[in-house]
Amino acid sequence: MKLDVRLFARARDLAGADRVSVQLPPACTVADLRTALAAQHPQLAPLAPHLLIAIGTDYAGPETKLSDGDDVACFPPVSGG
Amino acid sequence: MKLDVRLFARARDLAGADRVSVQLPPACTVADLRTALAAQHPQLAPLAPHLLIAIGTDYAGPETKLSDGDDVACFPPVSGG
Amino acid sequence: MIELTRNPIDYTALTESVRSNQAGAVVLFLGTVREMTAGRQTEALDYDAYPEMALAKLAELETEARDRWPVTGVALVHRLGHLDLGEISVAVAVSSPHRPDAFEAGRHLIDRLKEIVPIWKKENYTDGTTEWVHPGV
Amino acid sequence: MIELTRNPIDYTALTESVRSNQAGAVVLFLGTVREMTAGRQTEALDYDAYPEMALAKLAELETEARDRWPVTGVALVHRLGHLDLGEISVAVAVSSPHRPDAFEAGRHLIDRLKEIVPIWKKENYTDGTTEWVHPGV
Repeated sequence: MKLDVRLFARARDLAGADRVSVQLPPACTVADLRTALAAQHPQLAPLAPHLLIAIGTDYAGPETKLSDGDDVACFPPVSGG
Repeated sequence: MKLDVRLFARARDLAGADRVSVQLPPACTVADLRTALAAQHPQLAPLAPHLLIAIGTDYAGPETKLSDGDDVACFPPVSGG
Repeated sequence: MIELTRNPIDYTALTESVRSNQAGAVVLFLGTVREMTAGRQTEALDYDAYPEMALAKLAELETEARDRWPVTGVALVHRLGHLDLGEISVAVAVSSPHRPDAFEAGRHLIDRLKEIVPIWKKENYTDGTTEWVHPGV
Repeated sequence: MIELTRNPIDYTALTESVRSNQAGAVVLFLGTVREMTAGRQTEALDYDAYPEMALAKLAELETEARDRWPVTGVALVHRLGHLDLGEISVAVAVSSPHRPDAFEAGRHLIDRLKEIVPIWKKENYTDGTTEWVHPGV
């Protein structure tokens, strides 16, 4: 499946876009997405181990399953306040 | 010596005045003042063990010496805020 | 800014007085007249003070806070007189470079104010009775 | 009140929104743009957010605070966009019957906001460089 991933902050700057597409096998997990992101968008590789991944408005752990059409976002550690 | 003692809050209400005079032996202490206050102004007796005593703008402990002309105030526990 | 006032407390002015480019954190505490206390209904409070000593103690509290925390600005104002429900009786504003210090200093200032500053409140209950509040008596 | 805004934060309106006759204590926290951080001089900050998720997380924080403390009112506002020195980036206002709860809830809300709400700041240093702040990276 193909997922559209929204990017923010330095991840967006590194990718030069506010979303990127990632090609994934079916029944994959957030951990797979992290690996695929770094492989398919090498500009993101330096941030990859630090990236937080959200599905909808919730943080997702590495074993969370991804489905086609999921609203996925990916961003470095937050610094609001 | 004779000291004029300022009263506040319930102490003032009990005494019916915002200051009272207390007759004291020379070279006496704050502890003596507390005893003399209750003896010479019996309306204050119920509060006597709780009264805080200040000389000028500082709290005074029981052994603090009193001098003629000291600016003495006497009041129950505070409840500002 | 250290003040006793018989007028409503302008906490916005107070907060502005402690803001600074050197501070990343501002904590404001407001004490307000609460309706229910220990099951009794308050209609109003009257605050009285020994003003000269209260001002001296408030100034001591500012010094104490500045000795303990890297505080940029401090403002302490207490209102006196008759206060209706919901009105502000006390305001403490403090700023510091980082937020833990602002929270700790703000909390310390109001805790100490309630312990040592010679100000007293008299409850006016809705049942018509009045009562000075003297903790421990 | 939960809000993201590109306009200056009206912290007085925010504070008024949490005041209540049931609350004896109000704590307001303001985060402001500080000039010096770790020896470097800031000229301005840019704040960006993932808005839908940030609003959802702010609402979760309000629920979390209400579950843990007897909170009367809660308001959380974060500003986005370009902020100059001294401007307010975030405001947290909380009221409760008694002051320890207001202080603890206020401190918890800003601590958690900084941990979980998807908002990021970019430093604009006076030397002309800019840098996203991403703790731990």
